[in-house]
Amino acid sequence: MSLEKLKPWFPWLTLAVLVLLVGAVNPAFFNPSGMVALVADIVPLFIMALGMTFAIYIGGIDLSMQQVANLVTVVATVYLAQFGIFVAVLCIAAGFGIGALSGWITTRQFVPSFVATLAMGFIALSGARFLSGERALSMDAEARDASFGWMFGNTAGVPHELVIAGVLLAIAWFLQTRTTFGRALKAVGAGELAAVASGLKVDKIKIMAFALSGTFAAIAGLMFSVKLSGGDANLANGFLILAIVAVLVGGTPLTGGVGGVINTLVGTLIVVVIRSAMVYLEVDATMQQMIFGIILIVAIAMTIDRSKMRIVK
Amino acid sequence: MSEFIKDFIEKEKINRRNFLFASAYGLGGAAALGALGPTMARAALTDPTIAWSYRNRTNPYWNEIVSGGEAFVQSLGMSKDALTHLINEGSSEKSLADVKAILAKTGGNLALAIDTNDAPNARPVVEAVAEAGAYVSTLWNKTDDLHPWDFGDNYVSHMSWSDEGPAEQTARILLDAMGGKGGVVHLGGIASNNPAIERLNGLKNALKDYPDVALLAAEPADWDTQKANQVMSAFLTRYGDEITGVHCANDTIAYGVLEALRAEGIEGMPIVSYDGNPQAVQLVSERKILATVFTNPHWGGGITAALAYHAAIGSFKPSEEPNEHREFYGPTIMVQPEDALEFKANYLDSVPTYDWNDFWGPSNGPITYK
Amino acid sequence: MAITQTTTRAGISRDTLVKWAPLLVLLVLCAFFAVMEPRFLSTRNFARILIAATPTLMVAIGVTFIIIMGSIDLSMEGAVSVCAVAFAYCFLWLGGTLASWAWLAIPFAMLVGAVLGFVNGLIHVKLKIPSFMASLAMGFVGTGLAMVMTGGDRIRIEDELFRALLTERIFGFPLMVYVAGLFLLIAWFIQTRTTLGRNFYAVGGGEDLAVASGLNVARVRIMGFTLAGVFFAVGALLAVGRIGIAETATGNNFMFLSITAVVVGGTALWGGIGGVWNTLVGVLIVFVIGNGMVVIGLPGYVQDAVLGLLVILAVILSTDRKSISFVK
Amino acid sequence: MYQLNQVDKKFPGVHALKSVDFTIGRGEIVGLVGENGAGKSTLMKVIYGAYQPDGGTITIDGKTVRFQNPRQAMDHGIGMVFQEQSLITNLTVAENIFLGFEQQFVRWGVIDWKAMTAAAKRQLAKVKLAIDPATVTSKLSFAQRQLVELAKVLTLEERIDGDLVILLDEPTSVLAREEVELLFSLVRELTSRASFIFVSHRMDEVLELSDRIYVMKDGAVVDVVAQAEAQVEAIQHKMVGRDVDKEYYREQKQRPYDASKVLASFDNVSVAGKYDGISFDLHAGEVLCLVGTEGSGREAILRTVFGLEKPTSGTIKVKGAPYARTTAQEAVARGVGYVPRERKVEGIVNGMTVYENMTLSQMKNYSSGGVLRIAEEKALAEDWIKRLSIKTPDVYKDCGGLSGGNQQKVVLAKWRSGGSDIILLDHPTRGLDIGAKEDVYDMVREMCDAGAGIILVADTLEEAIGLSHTILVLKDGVFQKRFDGSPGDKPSLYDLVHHMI
Repeated sequence: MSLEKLKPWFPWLTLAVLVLLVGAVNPAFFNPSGMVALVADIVPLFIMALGMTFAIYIGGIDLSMQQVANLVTVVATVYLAQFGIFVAVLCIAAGFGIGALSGWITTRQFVPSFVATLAMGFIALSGARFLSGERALSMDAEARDASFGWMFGNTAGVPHELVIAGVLLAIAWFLQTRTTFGRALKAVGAGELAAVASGLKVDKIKIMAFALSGTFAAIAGLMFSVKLSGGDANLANGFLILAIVAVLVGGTPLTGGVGGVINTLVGTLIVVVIRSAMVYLEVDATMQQMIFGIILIVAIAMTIDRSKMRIVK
Repeated sequence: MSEFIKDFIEKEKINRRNFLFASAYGLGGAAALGALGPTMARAALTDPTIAWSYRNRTNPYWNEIVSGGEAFVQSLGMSKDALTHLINEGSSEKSLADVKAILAKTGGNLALAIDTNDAPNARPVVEAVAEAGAYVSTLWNKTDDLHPWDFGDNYVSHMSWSDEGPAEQTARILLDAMGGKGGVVHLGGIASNNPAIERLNGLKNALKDYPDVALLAAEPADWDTQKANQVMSAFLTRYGDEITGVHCANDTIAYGVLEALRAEGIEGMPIVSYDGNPQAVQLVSERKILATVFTNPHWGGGITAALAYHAAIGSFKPSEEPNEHREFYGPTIMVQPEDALEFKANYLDSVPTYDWNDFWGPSNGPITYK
Repeated sequence: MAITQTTTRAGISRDTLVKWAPLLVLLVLCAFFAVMEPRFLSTRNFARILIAATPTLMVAIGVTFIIIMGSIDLSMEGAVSVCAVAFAYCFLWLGGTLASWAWLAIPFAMLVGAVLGFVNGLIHVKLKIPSFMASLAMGFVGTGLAMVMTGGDRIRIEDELFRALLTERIFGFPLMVYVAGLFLLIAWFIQTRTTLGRNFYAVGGGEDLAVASGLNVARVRIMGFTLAGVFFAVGALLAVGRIGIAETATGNNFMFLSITAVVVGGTALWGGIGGVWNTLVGVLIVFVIGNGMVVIGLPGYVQDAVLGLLVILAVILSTDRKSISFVK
Repeated sequence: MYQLNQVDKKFPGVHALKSVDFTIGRGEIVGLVGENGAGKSTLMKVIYGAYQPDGGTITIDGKTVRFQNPRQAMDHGIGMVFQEQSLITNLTVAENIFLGFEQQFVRWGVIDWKAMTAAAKRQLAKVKLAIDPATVTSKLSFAQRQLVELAKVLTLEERIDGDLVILLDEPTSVLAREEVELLFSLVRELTSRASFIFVSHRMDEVLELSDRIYVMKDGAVVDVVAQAEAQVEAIQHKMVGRDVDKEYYREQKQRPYDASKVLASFDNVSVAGKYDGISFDLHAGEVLCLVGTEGSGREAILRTVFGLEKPTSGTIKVKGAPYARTTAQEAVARGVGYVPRERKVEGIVNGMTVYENMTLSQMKNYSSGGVLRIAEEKALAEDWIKRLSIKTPDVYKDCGGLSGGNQQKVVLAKWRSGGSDIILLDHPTRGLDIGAKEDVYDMVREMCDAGAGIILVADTLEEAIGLSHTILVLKDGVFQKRFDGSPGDKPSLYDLVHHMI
């Protein structure tokens, strides 16, 4: 019984154990400013994972997020001069649109989201390559600071990135737990047929979930673009798999209806701790990927709640 | 119809580019830099951690870079394990995160050599290093508006290679071998990479003097042997015997091209490549590749680390050096069949022992911006 | 009482149409590219397409079995790299030519693939980790292992006998195409004529029911992943045969390519439907698109989008929408 | 021959089997009855090896055995015909029959399909089913599948030399009466070779078929009666622990409906391939029952009313107007509520709490601007938990963890609390025990009294007759006959069956 109650806390426990382990070997890890910087740096990844949570929460997946972010870095860089801060609207609209289209293909055309979003990602990539003229573009520093400088300051020692992440997390959490939309997402994830038989607009809800994941991908891409002060069709590469891993390690299984955005917060932190542990523990460069994989298996084995899974596929 | 579509898209693309250039030019004038100066420059560090951050270990080029870094560390009397490796696996995000992590770990007591994977990533990396009071030297990727002298001492130097000239030279060798007529195809690197763009430009420059040679097609092969293999196969279908020469953006691409030709039983096709990897040099000596350009990654890898390290321990003060010592081109050596074996013996089979204090000796002049 | 057969046969039913849709898509694509560029339609070009496609075909066949079970295997990139590197080291160590004992490197590589697949299956089944996550993590381990083995070096296989896979041609097609054909037939044989093959369909059709029927599902799963590992190894061998280099990057790009091909061929991701012939058609569709786009001269930056659109289209056409209530 | 001695089974917090003794003789048919949760399914799982007992022994012919898994039980001649259809629909009939036992047809690693097909034909002959073994199972009717299941279990005959024990778990729940008769005659014939354990909620069938009947309550066997002495009321009394209301279907509470108020009407409605030219009116306070065999179009009509099927011709009016768009949302908005047969799949969302399930169809009533008023939701849930005496520790309980009856109550509460007054009941009592069934019947009457109209597809004909005001008999999607079902003037079973077949 007590084990049952502990289960939701397994991801937190895993995180705590990892942090303590790394800190025990190298106390420099506990340096507060280092830690804040560490966490502030993963904000784009976290936002991406947050969006991925919505897709996975309904039992799907969104493989287009990385390419959407790539496209957005280009859009933001190209149109910053023209639109100033309103380029954000353009970026978010692009993310929302691509996500919604993926959702429409998945729900109305019965193409599994794995393939639909992968293919939509290709289309976004083409767009990014075309728009960028296939080169790395950089933002005009002044225009960047004028429009988006607020993203990267510090207030009372708290990086603004963290504030943004916190606000987005709060919005996502509110959406998930307090709104009819969030409740409908859960119903679709846990029992789609029952949701249909209860008269929910299931198709619309699923399309919205993918649109949201696209939107978050766009926000992540925009932040990343501003942070790096430029854009190109490959800039956001490397985000996708990590975002998926972060969601899964956090305890939101691919079957849907379980977990949520708070889990994703933990999952992202676990991934980041593992990754920076490689640097702190001076793991040999050629060994890093292998060790990352092994720790991942251990972490997943520890965090997933098997009681909610009838069949493990 | 396909021609029409192609032309249309090509035009659109050119328009788009023109627009970009125009806007970049217009704004470039107004750009004011240096707002982010050094915040906590330390006079010097003692016994800093030396780190190299690069793309991956699966490419011989980066292995050469790393071997240089290790040779430098050994020259300081340390074991080569003392060099910390940060591998970004092609992810700018990881590249930056790793840098932040090691800055936090060392508390800024760091001499960093880095290729930031993508040009836009250079600015946040340099800013983070400067803020932590550590020292960084960059290689290859940075945006044109980012300069070491805007960061005091902490951004020590940037080394790059001007590939356009050497690529044009190899292209001339290729075009001459083709007898100044026929058709050439180009297999490029990752489309947005600077060297990929320059190497293609080199070919285009050379072609101006060879009106009878047509550039049949140029496709990115992402520095990847397998991708190059497939692209070359498709080229063979499309152009068949029209192809009388192949211009490759680097050696790994050339390997894929060679195998695609081999599968078809085609021998003696003139090919040129770039980078001067040992295998490619061997192939040059066998005349399977007509020329490659050796950029001496071993020296590049070593000297980039050396610059960061010596600036960090105060052996020299970067801000007192002229600009051409802070942004400079790396050396290039053309390798052709006649001298390939000799070159291989001198540079590859037994790696020369370099003087890691001779920072600018083999370099190739200051970086110029167009 | 009404216990009779309920199937109806009326002309070309929707069932039949859906079943043959992938092949139709393939033919239409070929026809389209042939019209745009007649040179597309030559033996030599088909040989080129097949040379490019065979390693992916092997990997895709391996993952087909897993997808039929309703699971997924994302470890192929790591597995292919490890098998390629293991093969290359073993081959060179044993003499470096097929004419010596070095031929043993081929079964050795397949054994390595089997072991990797077995471990993958073990982690998935015994630790009760969904295959998506288990195999994804195993993929990291595999790529990492290949990296540790090579230290980043590439190993060249120069043996003319081994490279005959690419250079020796019969009826215009190189040997590797025939080797792949042989393994395709073996896979078909496994799928239709062996207990294991049929049990994949049982697990995919209803795992809890299969358990209740006395099927040792855990064993079937682990065997499935092991078998997939063997096919990944064959894919690795052909990939090395094609370019003569074994390296950590040998496995790159196989993951999305092979899974896309499997789905485009009409094998459903939720399991129980499809098979190796579907996968063959799917792989051909993907590679015909790739080759055709270059052949007709589409600019590089449009190719991704066209591939994406065609993949979506192919899957839409080959999905029996009436038989499924929803898709995620 | 086969014996359980003092078998005990405990789960965390539950003592599921309390020293159960159970015997079955050669060629015997033993009935097993009990309410849901009485321990029947646990007992069956122990018998066929899915669970291992914590205490006591299992003996076959005096020898103690212990099964680690169903397979080992099969090797001792114990097979199971499952309640939920257990055939894998993408496999052929032959493959299903020999699933897990293909080895006998394997020569040098190759399956001999001819041999397997021939063997499958022999098995199908045993159950008198003339279908091609190469047919894909998804193309069979439910009744055919049930027989294939039996044929599958009967493969034990060939494999096992000793005696066979075959468990039949609710085998008749999806069968029409004639099909049930056929099954029973088959079972009786097969007693020459096997013993049967017959588990069913249909008391009359248990009495008809079984030689002896075990009655279970709260994890213990409370009575064993021989067929000759068995009486429905006495057994039900033992099962429930109290007298069962003689007025089982609450006929005394049936009031005439309000003929002036039409809630929904079908005018010559057809759905291609499902049913053809159906017309009826549903009035306030009426229970309208659709009767027919599986595939007669009953379910399709329900789904049409709920907007899940689009009519190919004809007019449906709900509350006086046709649907603008044929969707479930539209139906729900008009006050239609659907209680599906697949309760666990379509009725409740497994994984969501009781209160979340209750407001799922009416979230707009409990939200402002899309933000949920969760306190109100919980209050609603607590209210209905009390009104329907739903057994749940609290409103946070995962609905998937409730018993079938309580799940059904949650589904009904969902619709009633949302004010739905056209309720579609598809096998509402399927798989429920007597107590829960009675609760459902009470709720049907209460809904009618409140002015709701109900379209019912009943679990049994008796239930259909007992509950309805109006009965429409369908056959192959075509309307056959309308019966009036006023109390005292109800049609007989025979009347209905006559038109169904």
